[in-house]
Amino acid sequence: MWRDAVLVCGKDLRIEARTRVLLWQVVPFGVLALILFALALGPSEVALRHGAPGLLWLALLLASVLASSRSAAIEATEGTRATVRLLGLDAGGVFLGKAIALGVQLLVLAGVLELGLLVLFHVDGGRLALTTPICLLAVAALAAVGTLYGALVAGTEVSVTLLPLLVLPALAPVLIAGERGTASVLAGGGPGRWAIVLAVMAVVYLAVGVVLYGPLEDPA
Amino acid sequence: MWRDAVLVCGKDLRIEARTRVLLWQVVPFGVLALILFALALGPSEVALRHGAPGLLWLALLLASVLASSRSAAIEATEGTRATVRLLGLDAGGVFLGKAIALGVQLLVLAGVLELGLLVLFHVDGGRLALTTPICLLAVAALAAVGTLYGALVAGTEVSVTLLPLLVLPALAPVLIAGERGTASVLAGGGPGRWAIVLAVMAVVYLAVGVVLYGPLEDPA
Amino acid sequence: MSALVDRVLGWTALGLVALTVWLGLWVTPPDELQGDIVRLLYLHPALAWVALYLAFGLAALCSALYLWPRTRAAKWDLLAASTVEVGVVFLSLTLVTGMLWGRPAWGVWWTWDARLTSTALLELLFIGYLALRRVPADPHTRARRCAVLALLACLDVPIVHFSVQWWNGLHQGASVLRAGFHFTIHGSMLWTLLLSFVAFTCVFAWMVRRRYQLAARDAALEDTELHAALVERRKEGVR
Amino acid sequence: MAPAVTLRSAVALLGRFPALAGVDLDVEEGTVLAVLGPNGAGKTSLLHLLGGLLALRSGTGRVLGCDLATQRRALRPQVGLLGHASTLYPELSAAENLAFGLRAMRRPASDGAVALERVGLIGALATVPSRSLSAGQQRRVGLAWLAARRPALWLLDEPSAGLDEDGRELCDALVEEAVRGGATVVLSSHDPDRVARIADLVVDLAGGVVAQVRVGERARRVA
Amino acid sequence: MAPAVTLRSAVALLGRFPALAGVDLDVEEGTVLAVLGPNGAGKTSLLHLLGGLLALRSGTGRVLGCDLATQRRALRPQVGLLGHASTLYPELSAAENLAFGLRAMRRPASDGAVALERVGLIGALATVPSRSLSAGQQRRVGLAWLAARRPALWLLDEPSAGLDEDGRELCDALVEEAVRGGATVVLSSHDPDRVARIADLVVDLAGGVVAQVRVGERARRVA
Ligand code: HEM
Ligand SMILES: Nc1ncnc2c1ncn2[C@@H]1O[C@H](COP(=O)(O)OP(=O)(O)OP(=O)(O)O)[C@@H](O)[C@H]1O
Ligand SMILES: Nc1ncnc2c1ncn2[C@@H]1O[C@H](COP(=O)(O)OP(=O)(O)OP(=O)(O)O)[C@@H](O)[C@H]1O
Ligand SMILES: [Mg+2]
Ligand SMILES: [Mg+2]
Repeated sequence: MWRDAVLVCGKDLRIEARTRVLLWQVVPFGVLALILFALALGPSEVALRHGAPGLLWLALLLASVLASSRSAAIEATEGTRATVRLLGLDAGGVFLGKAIALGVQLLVLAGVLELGLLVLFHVDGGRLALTTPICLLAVAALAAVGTLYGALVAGTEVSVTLLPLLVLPALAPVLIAGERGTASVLAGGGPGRWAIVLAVMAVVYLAVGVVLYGPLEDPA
Repeated sequence: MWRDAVLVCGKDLRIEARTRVLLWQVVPFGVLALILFALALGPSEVALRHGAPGLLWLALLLASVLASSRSAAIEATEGTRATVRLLGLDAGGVFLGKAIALGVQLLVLAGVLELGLLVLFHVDGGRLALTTPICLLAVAALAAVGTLYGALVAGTEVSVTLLPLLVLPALAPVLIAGERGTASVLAGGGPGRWAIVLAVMAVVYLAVGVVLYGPLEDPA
Repeated sequence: MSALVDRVLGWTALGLVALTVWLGLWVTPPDELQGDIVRLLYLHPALAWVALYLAFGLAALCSALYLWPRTRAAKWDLLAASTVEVGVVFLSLTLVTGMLWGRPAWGVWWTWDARLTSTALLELLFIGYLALRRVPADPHTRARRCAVLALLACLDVPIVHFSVQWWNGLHQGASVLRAGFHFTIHGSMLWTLLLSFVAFTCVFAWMVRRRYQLAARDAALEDTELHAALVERRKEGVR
Repeated sequence: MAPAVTLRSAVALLGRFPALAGVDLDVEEGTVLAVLGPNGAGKTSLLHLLGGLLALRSGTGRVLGCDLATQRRALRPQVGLLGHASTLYPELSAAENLAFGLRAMRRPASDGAVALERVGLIGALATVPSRSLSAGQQRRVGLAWLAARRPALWLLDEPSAGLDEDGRELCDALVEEAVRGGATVVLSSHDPDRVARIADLVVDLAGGVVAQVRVGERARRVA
Repeated sequence: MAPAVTLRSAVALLGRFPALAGVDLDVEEGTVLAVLGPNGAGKTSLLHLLGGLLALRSGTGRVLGCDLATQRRALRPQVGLLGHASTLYPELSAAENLAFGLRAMRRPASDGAVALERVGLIGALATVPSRSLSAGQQRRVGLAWLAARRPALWLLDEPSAGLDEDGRELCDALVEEAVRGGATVVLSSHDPDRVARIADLVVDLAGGVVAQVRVGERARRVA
C-alpha cells in the first residue's frame, strides 16, 4: 500500500511540476478570493480584522476545491482510468498517494494565504504562526475529502460543477472548526477543542477514504 | 451574426437541458456558498444583515465562475473546437450566443439567490425586488466576461483552474458595483451611479467580447 | 398481499395523522408563552426525527449493505435512493415548519443557529446525493458512488443532533433545545407529541414503500425491456 | 484546371518542433491527393495546415485561392476535416450534431438525415448521444457530415482507420462523388495499395518533407 | 492446454444497450484469437469484458481462471489493453508513462527504455510530453507498454489502426513473441486477410453475438 502511495503521489506531483497549475492558478485564485472578500466586506477596519479568520478559511476552502478537481482531472480520461485500474494498484495506496500529493499542494496554498492575511487584514504575525497546527490538521482533512469526492465524480462530463457541490457541504465543519480555532488563537487563547474536532475529522476522512476508495474506483 | 448567435445559444441551452448541470449543481452551489459565507462571518445578526449584499454578489460571482467554466467545457475538446472553427460561424455571433445562453442560466441563478437572501438574511422583500435592474445589468456583464475568458482558456488542459483566476479580477468591479448598488437600494436609496457603472461594464465587456472573440478563437 | 399491506399501512398512517391533527388543534391547550403557534410542536419535531434518524439512518444502512460485498444487491441501492428522496421531503418540511415557528418564536424566519445551519447543510448534502444519482453512468458505478456519498453525508446527522450542545457556548440566539424545554409539557401535549412521532413514522414507511415499489418496478421493466433489446440487438447481425 | 493547393517550402511548427520542414505541393482542383508516410512524418500536420488550422511559419501557401498567411479565416468554411479525434459534441446525438453544423452553413437540416442514412446510421443510432457510439460509428458520422456539407476541400486523416470493409468502400465512393462534383480531396493513409487505386496523385511524406510523388491509377482512369 | 477464456451466453450492457447479447467463446491459453465484425458489432465491448473493465450482466465467464462476476479485481492486473483511446498521461513523456506503470507492477523501470527502443521511439520522442506525439506514435507507446509489461492476456483493439506498415509488422511480431511466451492474445480488426495469417482462431461478431468461428493459418502452421 505505502509503495503504491509513494508512486502515485510522485506521479501527481510530477504532473503538477509540469503543468504548474497550483503555482500559477490555484494560489493566485486563493489570494484573489481573499481580496474579493475584503472588497465585499467593505473598507471598515474592524469588520475586516473580525472577519479575517473566516475569510482565510473560506478562501482556502474554495481554492482547495479547485485543487481537488484538478487532482481528479488527472485521471479524468477514459484511457487513464483504465490504465490505473489495469495496474492493480492497491486502492488504499492510490487514495493515500493522491491525498498526500494534494495535501502538499494545499500546504503551500495555506502558507501563502496566511501571508496574505498578514498583509491584507493586518493580523498579528506571531499569533498567526501559532495557528500552524490547526492548518496542518485542516489541510489533512481537506486533502482527504477532496480526493475522496474527486473519485466520486471522476469521469463524469459534469465533474467540474458537481465536485464543488458535493465537497463544500462536507467541508463546512472544517470551515467552522478552522475559523473558530484560528479566531480564538488570534484572540490570544489556544485552539482548544477545535483542534481536536479537526484532528478527528482528518483521521475519520482518511480512514474512510482508505477503506472506501477501492469499491469506489473499481467494483468486484 | 444574430442567426449564428441564436444557433449557438440554442445548442448550448440544449446541452444544458441534457446534462442539467445548472439546475442540479450550479444553483445548489450558489445557495451553499451563501450559507458558507454566513458561517464564515459568524452568527452576529448585524454583521450578517450588513454583509448580506456583499455575500449575495460573492455567491453569484463564484457560481457564475462555475457556470462559465462549464460553458467553456462544451467546446473543450480539440475536435469540437476544430468543428466550430471550420463552420466559419461569425465569431461575434458565437460569442453572443454563448454569452446569452450563459446569461439565461445566470438569471435563474440570481433569482434563486435573491430568494435565499430573502429567507436566510431576512432582508426586506419589496426593496429586494427593486434590485432587479441591477441584477440584469450585472448578469449581462458576468455572462460576457465568463464567455470571453472561457474562450481564452478553452482547450488548455488546465482550464478548470485557469478560468477562475482569469475571470475573477475582471469581475471584481462587478462585485463592488453590484454590492454597493444593492446595499444602497436595500438601505432605501436608489442604485444611483452604481447602476450606470454596471451598465457601462456590461456594454463594454459585451462589445469587447464581440470584437475580441474572433482573434481569440481563430487567429488570422 | 403487498397491495393489502399498502392499503392497511396507508390508511393507518392517514388515520393517525388525522388523530394527531385533531388532538393537536382542538384537545391540547395553547401555550401561555407562545399561544397557538406552539401546536407546531406536534409537527416539527416528528418530521425532523423521521427525516434525520429513520430516513437517513436507513439510507446509511442500505448503502453500507450495498457496499459490503457479501450483501451487495441492487435492491439496497434502490431502497437507499427511495429513503433519501422521502427523507429530503421530510427534512424540507422540517425546515419549513421550523421557519414558520421561528418567525413568532424568535422574530425571524432564519437565524444562524448551529442546528439550523447544520440542518440546512444536511439538506444540501442529500440534494447533492440526488444530483449525483442523476448523472448518467453505468448503474453499478452509480450505485457504488451514491452508496459512498450517502455514508459520508450521514456523518452530518450526529452533528445536527449535538450541534445544540457543542455550539451553544458560541451561538447566540435561541437554540432549539432550550426553546423545547420552555414548554410546560402538559399530559395531553406529551401524548400528542408521542402520537405524532408514530403517525409520521407510518407516513414515512408508506411513502418509502411506494417509492421503492416504483423503483423496483422500473428495474423489473428494465429486465423485460432488456429481453426485447437483446432480440433487437441479435437481429442486427442477420442482414 | 485551377490549382486548389500550392505550397512552396512550407514550414509549420508544433510547439517548437517543425512538423513540416519545407513542403512543396501542387494539387489540381477536382483531384484526389493521397499522402503516405511513416508515423510522425507530418501527414496530420499537413492536413491541418491545408485546413487553416495550423499556422504557416515560413514559405508560402495558397489553398482554394486563399493565402495561408493572411486569409485562413476565409478558407476554413470551405474545408471539411475528418481527423483522428472525433469532432462531435458528445452530449448531442449524431442527428443533432449534423443539424447544428448544417444550420450554421445555412443549409436545410434535412440533408443530415439523408447523409446519416447513407452511412448506415439509422433508427436509434442517429438519436443516442454520439458519445455512446462505437469508434467506427463516430467516424461514420464524420463522413456523413462531410457528405451532407459538401465542402470544396475534403481533408481525410486516415479515413479508413476504424471503419469496417464496407465503411471503406463507402468512403471511397463518397470521395469519388465529391471529386466528380468538382471538390478536391486530400487524404492521408497507411494503405498504399488502396489509395493508389483511388488517388490521382500519391505523395510520400517523410521527416516533414515530400520524399516522392507518384501518379495514382485514378489519373489514368480519368484521362 | 488450459482454457484462458470461457464465455457462456455472456451479456454486457452499455447504458441500457446490450452491446454483447449472449456471447459463447472459448480461447486456449497461448493462442491468438482475432475478432472481426462490422462497426458496432461489439468488439470493443467484448475486449473490455475480457479485461474486467465492463460488468457481466448475465451469463457466465472465466478469464485466466478468474470469475468475471466476482474476481474482476484479481483479473485486471494480468491484462494489458491497447484500446481506441490513448491510455497515457498526456503531460508525462512516453518514458515516464512506462516507468510509472512498471514500478506499479514492481518491475525494473529499465525495461521501459528497451521496449521504447523496440518500437522506434528514441531520443526526443521518448521524452516529449506524450500529448505531442502523433497518433501512430502514441499507439506505438501503447505497444511498448504491453511489450515491457508482458501481461498474461493481451487485448488489442484494432492495433493496426494508425500504425504504418512496419508498425504493423512490429505489432504482429510482438504478438507472435508473446504467444510463444505462453501469453494469450485477443485482437479485434477490420482486416480479415492480415488477421487470418497471425491468428489461431478467427471469430466473426455481429449484433453482439458470435456469428461464425474459423480456424486461422497460425493454428495450421503451429500444428
Ligand atoms: C428553520 C428552523 C428550524 C430548523 C431547521 C429546525 C430543525 C430541527 C431539527 C433537525 C430537529 C431534530 C433534532 C434532533 O432530533 O436531534 C429539531 C427538533 C426540535 N425543534 Fe427545531 N428547528 C427549527 C426551528 C425550531 C423552532 C423555531 C422551534 C421552537 C421555538 C423548534 C423546536 C424544536 C423542538 C422542541 C424540537 C424537539 C426537541 C429536540 O430534539 O431538540 N425548532 N428541530
Ligand atoms: N512539442 C513537440 N516536440 C517534439 N516533437 C513534436 C512536438 N509536437 C509534435 N511533434 C512531432 O511532430 C510530429 C507530428 O506529426 P504528425 O502528427 O503530422 O504525424 P503523422 O504523419 O500524422 O503521424 P501518424 O501517421 O502517426 O498520424 C510527430 O513526429 C511528433 O513527434
Ligand atoms: N447508450 C447506448 N444506447 C444505444 N446504443 C449504444 C449505447 N452505448 C453503446 N451503444 C451501441 O453499442 C455498440 C458498441 O459496440 P462496440 O463499441 O463494442 O463496437 P465495435 O465492434 O467496437 O465497433 P467499432 O468497430 O466501430 O469499434 C455500438 O453499436 C453502439 O451504438
Ligand atoms: Mg496523423
Ligand atoms: Mg471498437
